[in-house]
Amino acid sequence: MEKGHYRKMDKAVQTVETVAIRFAGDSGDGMQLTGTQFSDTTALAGNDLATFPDFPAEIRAPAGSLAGVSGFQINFSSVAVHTPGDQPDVLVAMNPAALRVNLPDLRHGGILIANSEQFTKKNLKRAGYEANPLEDGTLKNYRVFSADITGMTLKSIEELRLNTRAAVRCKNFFALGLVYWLYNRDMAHTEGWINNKFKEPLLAQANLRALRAGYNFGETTEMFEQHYEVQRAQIEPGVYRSITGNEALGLGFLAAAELSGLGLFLGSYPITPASDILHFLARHKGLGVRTFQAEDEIAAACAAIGAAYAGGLALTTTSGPGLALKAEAIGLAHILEVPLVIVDVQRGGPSTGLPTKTEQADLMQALFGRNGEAPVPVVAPQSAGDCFYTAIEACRIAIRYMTPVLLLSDGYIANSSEPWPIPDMSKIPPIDVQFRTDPEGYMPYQRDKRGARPWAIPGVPGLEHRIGGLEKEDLTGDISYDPQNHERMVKLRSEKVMNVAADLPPTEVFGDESGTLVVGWGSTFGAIRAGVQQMRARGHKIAHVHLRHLHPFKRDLSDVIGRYERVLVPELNNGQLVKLLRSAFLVDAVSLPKIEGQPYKEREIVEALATHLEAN
Amino acid sequence: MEKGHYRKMDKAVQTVETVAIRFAGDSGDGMQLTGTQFSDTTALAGNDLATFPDFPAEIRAPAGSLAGVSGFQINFSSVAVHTPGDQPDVLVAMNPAALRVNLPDLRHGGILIANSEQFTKKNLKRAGYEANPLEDGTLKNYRVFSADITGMTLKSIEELRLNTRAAVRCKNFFALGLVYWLYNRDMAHTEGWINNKFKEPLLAQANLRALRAGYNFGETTEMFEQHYEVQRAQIEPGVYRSITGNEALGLGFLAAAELSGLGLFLGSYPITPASDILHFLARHKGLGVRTFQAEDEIAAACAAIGAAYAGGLALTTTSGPGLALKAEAIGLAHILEVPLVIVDVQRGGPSTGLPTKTEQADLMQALFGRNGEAPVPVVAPQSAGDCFYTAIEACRIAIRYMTPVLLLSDGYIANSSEPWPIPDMSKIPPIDVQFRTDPEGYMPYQRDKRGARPWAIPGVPGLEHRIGGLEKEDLTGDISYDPQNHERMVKLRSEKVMNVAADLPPTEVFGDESGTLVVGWGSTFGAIRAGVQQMRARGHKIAHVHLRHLHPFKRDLSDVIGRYERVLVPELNNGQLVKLLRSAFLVDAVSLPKIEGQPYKEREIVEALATHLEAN
Amino acid sequence: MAHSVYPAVTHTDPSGQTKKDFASDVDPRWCPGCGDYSILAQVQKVLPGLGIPKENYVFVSGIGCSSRFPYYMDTYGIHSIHGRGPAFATGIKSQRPDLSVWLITGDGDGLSIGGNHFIHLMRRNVDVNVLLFNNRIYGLTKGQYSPTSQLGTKAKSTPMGSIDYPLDPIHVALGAGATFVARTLDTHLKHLPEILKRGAEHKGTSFIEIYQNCPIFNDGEFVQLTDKTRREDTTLELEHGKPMRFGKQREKGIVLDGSLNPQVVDVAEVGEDRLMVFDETNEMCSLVVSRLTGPDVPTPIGVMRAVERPTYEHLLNEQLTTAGHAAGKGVQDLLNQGKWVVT
Amino acid sequence: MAHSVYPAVTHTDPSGQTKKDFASDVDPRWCPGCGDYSILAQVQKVLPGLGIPKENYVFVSGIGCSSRFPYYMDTYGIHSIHGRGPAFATGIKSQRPDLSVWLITGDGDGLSIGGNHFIHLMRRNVDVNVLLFNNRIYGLTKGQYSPTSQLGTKAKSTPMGSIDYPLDPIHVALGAGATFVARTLDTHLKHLPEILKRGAEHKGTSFIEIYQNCPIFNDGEFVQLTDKTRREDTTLELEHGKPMRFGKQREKGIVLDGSLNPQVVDVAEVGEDRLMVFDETNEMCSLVVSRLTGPDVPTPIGVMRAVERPTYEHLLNEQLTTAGHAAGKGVQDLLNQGKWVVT
Ligand SMILES: Cc1ncc(C[n+]2csc(CCOP(=O)(O)OP(=O)(O)O)c2C)c(N)n1
Ligand SMILES: Cc1ncc(C[n+]2csc(CCOP(=O)(O)OP(=O)(O)O)c2C)c(N)n1
Ligand code: SF4
Ligand code: SF4
Ligand SMILES: [Mg+2]
Ligand SMILES: [Mg+2]
Repeated sequence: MEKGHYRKMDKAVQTVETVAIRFAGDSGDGMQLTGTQFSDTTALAGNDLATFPDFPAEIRAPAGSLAGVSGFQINFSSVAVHTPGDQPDVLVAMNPAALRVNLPDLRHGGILIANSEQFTKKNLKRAGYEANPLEDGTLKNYRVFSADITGMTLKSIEELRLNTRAAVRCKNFFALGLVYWLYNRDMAHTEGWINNKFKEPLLAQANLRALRAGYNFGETTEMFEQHYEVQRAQIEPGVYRSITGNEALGLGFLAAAELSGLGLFLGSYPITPASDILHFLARHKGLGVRTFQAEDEIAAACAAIGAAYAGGLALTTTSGPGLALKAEAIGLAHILEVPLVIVDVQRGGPSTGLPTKTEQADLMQALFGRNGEAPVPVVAPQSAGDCFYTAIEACRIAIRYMTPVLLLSDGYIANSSEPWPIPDMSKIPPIDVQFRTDPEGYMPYQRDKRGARPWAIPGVPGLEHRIGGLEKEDLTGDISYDPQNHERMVKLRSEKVMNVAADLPPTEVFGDESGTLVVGWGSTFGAIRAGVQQMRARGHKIAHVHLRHLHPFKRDLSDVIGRYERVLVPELNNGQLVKLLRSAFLVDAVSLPKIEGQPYKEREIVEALATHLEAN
Repeated sequence: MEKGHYRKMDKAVQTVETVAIRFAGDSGDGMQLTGTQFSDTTALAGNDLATFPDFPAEIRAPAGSLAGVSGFQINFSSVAVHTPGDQPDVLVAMNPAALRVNLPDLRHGGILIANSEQFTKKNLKRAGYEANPLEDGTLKNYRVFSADITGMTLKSIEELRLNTRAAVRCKNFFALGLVYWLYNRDMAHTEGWINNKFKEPLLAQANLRALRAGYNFGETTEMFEQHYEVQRAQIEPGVYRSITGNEALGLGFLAAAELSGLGLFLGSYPITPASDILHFLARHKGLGVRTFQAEDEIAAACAAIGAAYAGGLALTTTSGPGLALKAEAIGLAHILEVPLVIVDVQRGGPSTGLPTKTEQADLMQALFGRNGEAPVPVVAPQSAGDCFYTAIEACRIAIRYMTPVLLLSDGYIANSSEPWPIPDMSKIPPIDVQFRTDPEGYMPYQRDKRGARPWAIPGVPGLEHRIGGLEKEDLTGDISYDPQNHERMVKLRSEKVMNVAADLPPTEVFGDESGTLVVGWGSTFGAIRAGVQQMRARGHKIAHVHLRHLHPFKRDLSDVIGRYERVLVPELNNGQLVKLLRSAFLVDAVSLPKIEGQPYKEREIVEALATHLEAN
Repeated sequence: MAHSVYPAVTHTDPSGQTKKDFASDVDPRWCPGCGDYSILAQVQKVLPGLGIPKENYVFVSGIGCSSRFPYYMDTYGIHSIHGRGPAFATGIKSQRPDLSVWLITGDGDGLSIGGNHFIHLMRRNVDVNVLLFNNRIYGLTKGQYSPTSQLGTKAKSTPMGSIDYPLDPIHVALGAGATFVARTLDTHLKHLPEILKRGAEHKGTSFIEIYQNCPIFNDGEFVQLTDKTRREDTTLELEHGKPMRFGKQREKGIVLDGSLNPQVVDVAEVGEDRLMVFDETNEMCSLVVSRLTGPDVPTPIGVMRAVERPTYEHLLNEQLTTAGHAAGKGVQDLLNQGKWVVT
Repeated sequence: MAHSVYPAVTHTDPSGQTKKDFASDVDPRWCPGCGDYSILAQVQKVLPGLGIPKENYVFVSGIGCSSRFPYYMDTYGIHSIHGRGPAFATGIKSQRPDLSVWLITGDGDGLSIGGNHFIHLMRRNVDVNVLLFNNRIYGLTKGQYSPTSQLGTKAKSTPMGSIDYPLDPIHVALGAGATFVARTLDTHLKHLPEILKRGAEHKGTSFIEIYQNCPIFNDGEFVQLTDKTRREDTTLELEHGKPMRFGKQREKGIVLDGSLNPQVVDVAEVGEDRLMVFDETNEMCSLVVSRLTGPDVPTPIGVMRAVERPTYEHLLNEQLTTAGHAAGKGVQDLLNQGKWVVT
């Protein structure tokens, strides 16, 4: 198919360092797709970048309503990028609702591209506008480019005689083409993608034409006097791909299966925003993956425990309410001492809460949400790409220590994407699995030096044994009600979990060696790191430690924290990690909570830090 | 029926202050019954007392096995009694297994009464004895009274011609009679009870005769040279009864229903040791109680929430694993803001753990075992009788603050009993309930000054409204995804729960105003109080604060704790309250854990305190 | 024990109620063309005529597209948690038998995570009206297969096709001993309200399965049954006490063969007398009809079973009354049991 | 993707296995006279003869008296959590189709808290042998009524009698689409092992309900069926392809009346030809027989339904194989998808 038929550029090109663009429209407008295409092209162009898709609630809202607005933000730069950007420089608003929801975030002086065709009386009313903001001066602080995107799209594909509904649907590609022009991008990637994606040649044609029409409109219209360019970033040479957190988790578990030689078993029950891990792994049965969509979260966890007992690499994935349901099963896995990885992709709570929004409010549940003394290791990835390594580490710990391990991701890293250096599987150390086969002297609860018991799976003659949820006699695993034995077993299990810290490298500290320490965990990494950098640039003595291990803490953490005068803890919850730090280290750590269902912005981190650092 | 036909006493009577007796035998031997009878009689005699039934595992163990041993301990005294006693002074061992399990606890020099008939080769072997301990000198440190209790029982009822099985079953009453004699007790209460209980006159006769035969045996046998007497205690005059924790909870909820004018609804699923609350309330439908045995714990909690929405005083009762299952429902109740009381009668964990044993290891689960930010008030009774008042208080808080409230009891107070001054219902302040009826300006999530929303129940015209687990808009309760609204709502709900502390009286401190502070919660009250008293007697500066409110803490607790140099926290877990205190008050509180499935003994508390106080 | 705190209310007069009274001011948020709209409209149409004051209705639901239903009804309602709706409904109705309780659930909500509560509701025969919107897919979570999805369904979690044999909600309900079981279609505007009415009038759990189209994730699943041009040939409208006939001219009928399997026959050929007569109170008849599935036989719609059995809340109330007569005066009496006096 | 870490084992020779090999060294802890003892003995007797090496057996259970069963078997086993046994069994069998998986459950474990997992196991047809010990009571928690307790049962939680209509496990299993459904009696030492064997041989979920006496909390519940002097008159032993006869002289038989209701007749009077012939593969037949209850009809025991349908783990394995052929070489290939190079 024809390629590259768009006009030669002759307008001025201005180079800028960092740009954030937000595409926003109705749920049906294809904004997620548009954003992803722009991201991929931008990655190929060699910028550093980060993205943030912000879905509306799970259920489809009425067309044109505020609740139905779907957004996708990308931040790209010629220097390193930590977050999807605070305030977009460019907002593409496909309808009045999208404008209303997103305008407050647009930087003053930023570019607004609006699809004027959608600014009808009816739509304005739905969005709660009394007058047309494109006309009433409301937008005087922005550079407004209002154009009939729908009309121009239809025009550009007129000759193809598509039905109107299908034709109108091409308008997101028009918008994409326009933005491509604005940032001087090559469209080859998207063109290839369109050709691949639309099996129906007519549809492929239509979308290609709309794309190019958008590009050409930028070049020809008098609205735009110039366009922009973001230079390649100084990116470490290597092989890259774009990845979201949920994909990275899926790939990480596949990698762990390969590295251990075990067959992967996933027991799961669909729930936003964790379902995509199930969808991803279900597509890879060819790698020996068994995915089981259970009747509920309890069955999902229990089936995984069964698979673990039977010798599988067992996994169960869910989000907050589902983790609550798995509590009893995790307690059983703890006392059975079988390897199991539980993934909680946290979302806004409590209860059903804000199912499509992000939050870090399941930390305490992960640590303590079970009856009796049932500690388990808890780890958290700090970015989309990091999910891959965290998944492998969780499996490694689970197998090495014969224990359930909880992995806390969240809705933000689950869906946001970043360019990611592709790991070389041959360089990742294998996961050592030793199944017990020798019946001689076999005792189900005899421990190795780490405190782990042997993994003896059904089918091996002479190792027949029964395990269960009642307290077990040390070594033999027989049921025991002996008081001293119970205390010993509770402590042995707890110590085993604490031993995980023995394998861990020292805490990495970014920044100064004294002054203020900012401690974070999970998905806030990028915002905190950027914020701390800014504060250092302002001359503050400040450092950042980001915890991947929430239980047990690394052994040197106490010393590290002890070096600082002040400890600040930004979290997307009402103050959870801060409680753990205060309790463990008796440090007067101060919570910087954000509970809005949204990730921390760099600016917010800076402001929060500044209140504490610049007030005194 | 004939009464009081037992021989006149003429042996010497020695007065003692405090005695602990343990009755131990096979599960089938009726030791719980024997113990209860002795307790009731002792209470009627005016002693202070405390009891501790120690059941074997839920399932019946083979006759004569160690696992099948059932014990009941009573501690009675002419002075105040705090616990069931550390080391029994008297052990009644109905078979070798009972001896083996319980002998280690018997005080040196204590009295052992053994049923020699059961010390057969077979039974000795089952209990793991190679030789007969009654004969091989093993027991030289005790005063052993070995007698053929079975034989003498059979003899005493020979003429009644019962079948042997039924006849043998009377032997516990023989043993009881003997102990009655030993402590110079009046048997009228037990005689009355037998006449009442056994509808079959022949059986009543048999048990009465066995009882008296035991008594007479004590009087006539040369084994015993004297018997003992424990004087009336200085007990506050008043009307008393004997009560267990589970009964007191049941009565407390009935009282709360009466005090509030609400209909009580209990949704529950059987689980040891909570089931008796369900059994108790199911017997009182005449007071308007609706008990619902649900298909599982989740349904039990959800049905209760439904009943609360409909205007009932809603309750759900369970133990640890069941609480884990209710987590999601409690999160919903939190965000709905409906009144609900959840009782967790804690047992040994993790997982199925030690189902008939006691533990305090669900504290963290109670506070944090839910997804998202979902705090609820948590209260814990400190004794069997205190369960009554705690139940009422939990209901009062639930209704006043429109919130779920968690009440943490445990297996020990659930089953142990104490003489209890019967409350006068007319002196307990009513629970004020205000159902909303006025449609004018009604908004489901408009709060009063405490932060509570109105309770508007179906059936009232004009108040129709929908509530659910999605985040709600402030005031209206409509679904809202607005970021700021979410943060506001999380904080409003959390603050409302913190407001509970506003109604609470100041912390009661027992003991010194500085020095060491011992902080406990729940069922360890008696042992800690006694231990602290002993340490004060030894000259230590020490005080005791016992927390009934685990969340929120009382507002003055910070100040109270601040007055002491050292804080020690004995708990029946691996250190949970201590974590909360460290985190909340940055105090280097030290944990004194006991994780044996058994209550703390006074001696153990003293020893644990001494290690800290006398080492430095 | 007078429970005196309950508000004494004057009920509104149900005779004046209209459809509009039952529409809340929240705009429904379903996708364009979703079958849920039609069901909502029919429910709002039927309710006013049932003679129950509006304030006495409670709509309970779990989680799912279908479970958003209560928000659109201007009645009392709880949008609860996934799968547990039956338990909430049981609590409400047990505590307040005076209310008219409706449960809205989906095939995932009701038969996946909620399957156990579902069967226990049926067996207890709590007087709740259950509407299960069966679209054979998970709508809200964007297109995974459900327990009612046909074998081989390619959905997000089953890219190679589902391998779990589906449950038939009607079979499950009959297996649980339900006293009222029916099936209807989202867009059958004559049938749906009739069945809703029958269900509402039944004392005890009324289970109504509604085949519902999800145009986004499972479009056309029931089109052969709902399409007006084919409907009369593909469905069999059950009528109590009548021979089982269907077809545009009601020319086809059902007979049982020697192996008790239902067969389609030409009525003219075999004569109406030989047709199976449908009896909604006969369990065997209900069972046989419930198994009518497959390409060669019509899909039965209508009331498949309706029998009387005392409801849970009725029996509970009876126990309270009986016990009430035997009981003492109040809690103080209970407290005093086993008392002794220390002077 | 060779999963090379799995131990390569030489299986023991099953032909030499004896009952003793299957008894663990733990003493059973049931009450004297409990029906569980008899079931345990029969299982230990049947297993050695099934031609499966001992190390390939896994016994899974939930919580309850019955659920202690695995401890007494010298095989692999999990005593899991209350009601979730079917899920553990599904995980084990899905991961390791080579194992022989047995699930032991009670009427509370299997049908109260575990009811949903129970029906989903059946519908998926995972090849697990399910033995449900139905004593119509909660034994382990000391005597509350269960979902199978008869209406009016006075138990600890129902001092005035239970008001929830019981579930019949067989009805539930049939409603869930189970492929093998049977009923037998704890102390019927001829029948029980036969049924166990049939169940073990069936590919797919084999559901066997065993009426079990709990002498402590529900003594004599099934005595009219188990008492040897009455057994032949009160039970009906189902035989595939045979007319349904029972009685000491097999003098009584079952016919279907016009309303499809089974009736007891005198065979001599009506003739054997008119008797209903039992066909375990015919769903209608299974349904009709499953509804035989009440004082006037015998209680059917034996295999009530047995049909073939691909098992869950078989279909899963097939998908793995099919996908395996299409898949790339390994994870590195997947990682590389969509890659670009920065130089
Ligand atoms: C405990 C829990 N698990 C999972 C989910 C996610 N979830 C919400 S609705 C749903 C299934 C919806 O399917 P169905 O009941 O068929 O309703 P529909 O959307 O098709 O109407 C799931 C899995 C949840 N909200 N809560
Ligand atoms: C989550 C949970 N809830 C409740 C219990 C308590 N419990 C143990 S067994 C049981 C019921 C046992 O009845 P059944 O399954 O019929 O077995 P049986 O003892 O009669 O053999 C209950 C309620 C538990 N162990 N775990
Ligand atoms: S996803 Fe399907 S069921 Fe849900 S609202 Fe849309 S069309 Fe209806
Ligand atoms: S309680 Fe009943 S079922 Fe349990 S072991 Fe005893 S007799 Fe058997
Ligand atoms: Mg659905
Ligand atoms: Mg049972």
